[in-house]
Amino acid sequence: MDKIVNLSVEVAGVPFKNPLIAASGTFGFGEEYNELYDVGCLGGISSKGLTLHPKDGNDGIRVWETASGMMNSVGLQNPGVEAFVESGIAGMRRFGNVLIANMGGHSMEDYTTGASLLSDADIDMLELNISCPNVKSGGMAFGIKAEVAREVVSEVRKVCRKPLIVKLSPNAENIVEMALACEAAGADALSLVNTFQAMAIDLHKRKPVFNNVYAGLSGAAIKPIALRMVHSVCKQVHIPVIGIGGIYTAEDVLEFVMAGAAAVQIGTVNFNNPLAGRDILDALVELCQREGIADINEVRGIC
Amino acid sequence: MDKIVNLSVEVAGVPFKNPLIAASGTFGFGEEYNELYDVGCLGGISSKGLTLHPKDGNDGIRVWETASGMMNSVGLQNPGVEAFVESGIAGMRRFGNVLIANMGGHSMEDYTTGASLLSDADIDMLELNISCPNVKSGGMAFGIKAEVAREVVSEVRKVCRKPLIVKLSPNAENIVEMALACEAAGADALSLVNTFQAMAIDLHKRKPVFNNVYAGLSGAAIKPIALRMVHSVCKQVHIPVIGIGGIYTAEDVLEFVMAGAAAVQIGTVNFNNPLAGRDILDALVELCQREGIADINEVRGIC
Amino acid sequence: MKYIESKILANQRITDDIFVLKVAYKEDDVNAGQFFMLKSWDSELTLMRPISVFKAEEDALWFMYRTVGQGTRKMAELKRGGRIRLLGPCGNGYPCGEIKGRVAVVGGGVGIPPLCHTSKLLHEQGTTVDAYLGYRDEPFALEDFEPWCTDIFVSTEHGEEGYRGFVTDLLHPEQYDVVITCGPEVMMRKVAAMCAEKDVTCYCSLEHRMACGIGACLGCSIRTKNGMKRVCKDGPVFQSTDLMW
Amino acid sequence: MKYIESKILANQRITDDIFVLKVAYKEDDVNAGQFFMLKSWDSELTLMRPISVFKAEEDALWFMYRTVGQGTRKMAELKRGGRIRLLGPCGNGYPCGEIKGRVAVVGGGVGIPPLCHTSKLLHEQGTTVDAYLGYRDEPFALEDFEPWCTDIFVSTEHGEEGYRGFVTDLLHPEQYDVVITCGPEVMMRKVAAMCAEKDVTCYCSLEHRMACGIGACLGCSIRTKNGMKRVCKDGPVFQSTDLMW
Ligand SMILES: Cc1cc2nc3c(=O)[nH]c(=O)nc-3n(C[C@H](O)[C@H](O)[C@H](O)COP(=O)(O)OP(=O)(O)OC[C@H]3O[C@@H](n4cnc5c(N)ncnc54)[C@H](O)[C@@H]3O)c2cc1C
Ligand SMILES: Cc1cc2nc3c(=O)[nH]c(=O)nc-3n(C[C@H](O)[C@H](O)[C@H](O)COP(=O)(O)OP(=O)(O)OC[C@H]3O[C@@H](n4cnc5c(N)ncnc54)[C@H](O)[C@@H]3O)c2cc1C
Ligand SMILES: Cc1cc2nc3c(=O)[nH]c(=O)nc-3n(C[C@H](O)[C@H](O)[C@H](O)COP(=O)(O)O)c2cc1C
Ligand SMILES: Cc1cc2nc3c(=O)[nH]c(=O)nc-3n(C[C@H](O)[C@H](O)[C@H](O)COP(=O)(O)O)c2cc1C
Ligand code: FES
Ligand code: FES
Repeated sequence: MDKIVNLSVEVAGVPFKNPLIAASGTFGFGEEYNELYDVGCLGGISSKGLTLHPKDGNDGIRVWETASGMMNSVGLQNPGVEAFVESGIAGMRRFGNVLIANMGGHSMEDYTTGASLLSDADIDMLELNISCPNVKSGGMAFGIKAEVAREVVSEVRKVCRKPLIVKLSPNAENIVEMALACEAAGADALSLVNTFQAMAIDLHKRKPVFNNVYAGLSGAAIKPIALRMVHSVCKQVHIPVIGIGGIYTAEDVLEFVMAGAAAVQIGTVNFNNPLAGRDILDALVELCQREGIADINEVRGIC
Repeated sequence: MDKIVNLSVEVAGVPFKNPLIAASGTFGFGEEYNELYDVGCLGGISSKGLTLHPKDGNDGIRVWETASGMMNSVGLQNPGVEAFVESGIAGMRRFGNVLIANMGGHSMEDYTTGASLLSDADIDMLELNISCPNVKSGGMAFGIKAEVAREVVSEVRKVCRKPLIVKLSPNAENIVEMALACEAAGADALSLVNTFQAMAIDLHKRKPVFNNVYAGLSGAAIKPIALRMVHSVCKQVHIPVIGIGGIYTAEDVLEFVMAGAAAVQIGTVNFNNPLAGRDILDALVELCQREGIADINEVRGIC
Repeated sequence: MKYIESKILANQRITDDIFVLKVAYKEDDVNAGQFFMLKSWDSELTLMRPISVFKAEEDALWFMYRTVGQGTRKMAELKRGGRIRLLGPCGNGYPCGEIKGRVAVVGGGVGIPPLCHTSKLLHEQGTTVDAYLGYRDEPFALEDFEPWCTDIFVSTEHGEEGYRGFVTDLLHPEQYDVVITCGPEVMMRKVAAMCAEKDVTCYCSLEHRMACGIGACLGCSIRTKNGMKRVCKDGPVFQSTDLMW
Repeated sequence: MKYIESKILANQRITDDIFVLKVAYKEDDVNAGQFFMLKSWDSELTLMRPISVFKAEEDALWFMYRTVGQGTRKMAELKRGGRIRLLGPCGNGYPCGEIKGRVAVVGGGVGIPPLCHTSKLLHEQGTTVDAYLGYRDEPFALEDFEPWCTDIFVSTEHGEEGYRGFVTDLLHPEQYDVVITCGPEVMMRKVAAMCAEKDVTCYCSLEHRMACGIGACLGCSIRTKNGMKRVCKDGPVFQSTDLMW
């Protein structure tokens, strides 16, 4: 008989039935993938990145395939916090798993107003994206220098009445300093990494592929760097860390957990395999059985 | 009739018959690959990374495959500057292309003594590696903070009587500031990027693959990030930049040139295709013909 | 919409760079203009590739594709008996049910294949369809249109077959109640402009790079007169008057 | 040493996870214990894979490999008539010419195949060879050793065939002038220790992860009593007394 494996984890006091979370921006509000499988089987879903006001996002090409990865320049297209609260949350709620609202911003006011509105809403956690590299002004800046991040996290902390995850950019000057600054500023958890600032050129047109010139790289290509960043952050902070970056398989999940992650998010892999969430979850149970892991929490941080 | 394409370029006053340079550490001193094809067809060769004193390098696993890339933790195994001067240079000279001595170091003295010795030797250029992430102490530190790099480059500049290329690490806190600091300190050219600090875990052994825990990521996976870094550095400095990072094809070469690179280095691709140098060169001529580029210098920096 | 693995019944080259792929498929109906996300690899390539339905039979689906890059070249290597993964049917498709009267389908290049399935569905509901098919050089799929179309007009760029020049030169929108077009953007713009001039309803099927193909990632969003729309979910078919070309 | 593309003459599964690959090869001689870097992909995988020569004929080379990961699984998909790229012959190999008298070859798992080619070359130069072959469960390649070996001793872990236990239990190094071993490190260490005790010359063929395979990258360096050595170029064969296990 197959041994029972405990996959349930806790992040900042919030219980997850398993450590798999759909990554922001790759899963919409869950609705589309729910047509393919019951997305309620996931530990949680992080919503498409919200901003205080609705945004149209970027013009031109928005996605581009690269070696074992992809670049995107969606530019935070979203209906705005208010519309999300009014009509988005209800849909996500019905999946029965942890509901994380991911929010980006262009100014301190956007961040605090948005966080305050979301704190009154029926969400389980707020994930503060201080890292989206796609918006020309703002966005990026918050996630590069630790002092700047500390400020925005402190301000958001004051108004935020939900467990607060801060999502870090791998473009940060020093990821460990950044993590420590966010922890000191009151983050309940960290998630990392967001996409790497990267570039693609269309040889024939002799110009950059993206209107914004640079765009964010994600997918398997970045996994080794993401794993290193998660590992080095986990060694230094005392709050839970959600590992993100090129997680495609159950093996990847376990590696991130061994590096110290409390949970993980899966993004790009959803495009490669629209059933990835369910498939990785099934594979994770089998993998733990094969590796003699009765409780995934046993192996956290052993590397 | 096929149109003639000019591929010759100049870097810091040194003429290269074409922009393809074998990257340090992936090509030894040229000898082994020369058994497979005439490596003299390349624009130049950057030697295995030298240190003042001989080094055994790291124990344990040294190379590991990742999605569209690989990690290495060779740890600068090399015969030392003196042995290179005495018995390495002659072999490289016979190829008839640009001879670049790549040198790393653990302390300011190592760097300056090494640079001074190499300045008396029959090399064409010195490539200062301030970025190797594999050596536990030193090495890394020089390439992270711009102020530290400025210091070491200034000191080396004083004793270096060869054109000086400074090789930058993508792990630098701010690649553009780093580039500007090195330029200000007297670098004649820059080369970027070295490998990205990354991590691999052996799931079954439940421990890191590499004895040093972290190791350097290279290959196609990193190309989009490397291209972005080269582009952003080229926009700011006034010295030539040699583009490196996941260059596998003639298309990649041209993209880096369009991003502003004066020349490029090919590393990991040599392992994927041991004739890569020759094959990419042949393909580059054809590609330029197809794209109507009579002189590769025409398209430099047009993106 | 489903994500399934399916058996390859045939995969044949029909011109220099055009292939026809036939796969086993026993699912629900496929609307005119819908497409599937295909992949015949694991994670060597990150994204699936959108390909329109060329023909739909009771037990099989047909796709027709041009090899242009890595993904389509990998697809070209597939052999009968092999397997491929399909996500779909995706997108809204043409509102055939609402279309009355005479219809012209105007296609260019690999915009032609989806018009075949569309012509069939229109024909089956009793609509009269004429096809205007523009090729670079060698025509393909002509015989597949024949059963469903009253007239077929062909053009090639250098006059290898049919009219020499652009297929839009042959079109007189005023002869139709609805014009449906799929192909290169320049062609569709021209068709749309011609239709606008004569006040004829025109539907365009857009192409855009896609990641998810199902509306979740906003990687394929375009600006329309009704706000941002996802080509994969709200499209790929749009009424030309909604577009902001 | 050359880098060539070659035709696949056969690729067959012989046990659950062991395959034999035969490729056309008309180049120079291959020494005992040499290997090739193989690849049957473009850049989907970054590195080529080192595989030893199992048998060398006038017009063909044979490899025998176990599917353990991505690369070997891709190789397992190869079909007769397909193509594969080979870099080699790589490494130093066993110094057969210097070997006199009675020889034991001691192999375990996929360390066994290279000993077949070695046995043949030794046999051809008039050396008497006994083979000690240790398998996990199902033996393979036994019939390939028969022509070249006087005695063949077989072990399996659970006694499916031959002796139940480790093949080293069967070996008496003092009966030989030279012992040659290839297989899991624990086995080779044991063999080396047994030989050291009886003062018998022992050669070991090491495995190490490789990138270039030709001595350029120092990715496969190991510490020996004579300094750092590249397994791919200075090895893979080392005299056991040089090793620092
Ligand atoms: C709704 C829709 C229906 C389509 N139907 C067909 C069809 O029936 N037959 C056919 O031959 N082609 C069709 N295409 C175009 C087809 O999707 C591309 O030619 C194909 O994705 C190219 O992939 P590649 O890997 O060969 O090329 P690459 O250039 O290597 O592709 C790299 C990336 O670009 C994307 N891409 C490249 N070209 C296009 C393009 N023109 N449109 C969208 N994405 C692109 C790919 O999906 C991939 O993500 C359709 C496109 C869309 C959006
Ligand atoms: C000199 C030499 C000769 C060999 N001869 C044979 C042989 O005749 N038959 C055979 O079945 N195997 C042989 N091996 C082992 C074989 O190279 C590995 O099993 C194979 O590379 C695994 O590749 P993979 O992609 O299937 O596995 P993966 O685990 O996916 O490989 C990932 C990476 O690890 C490397 N790797 C994995 N395992 C090993 C290993 N044990 N040794 C070295 N590198 C490894 C691969 O080259 C690749 O870079 C030999 C190894 C060496 C060094
Ligand atoms: C198309 C796309 C859109 C994304 N949008 C957002 C977003 O709105 N907010 C955010 O925090 N991260 C966003 N991300 C980043 C992902 O959530 C994730 O951090 C990143 O893709 C790395 O994980 P992966 O390699 O598994 O994709 C987006 C990623 C992609 C590919
Ligand atoms: C095995 C290996 C060894 C390397 N050794 C050195 C070195 O000694 N000195 C150095 O400056 N860079 C070294 N590098 C970095 C490469 O020169 C190059 O900067 C990097 O690999 C990125 O290019 P690529 O993606 O084309 O490989 C090494 C890279 C590899 C893969
Ligand atoms: S491709 Fe993802 S929304 Fe259209
Ligand atoms: S694998 Fe490169 S030196 Fe041995």
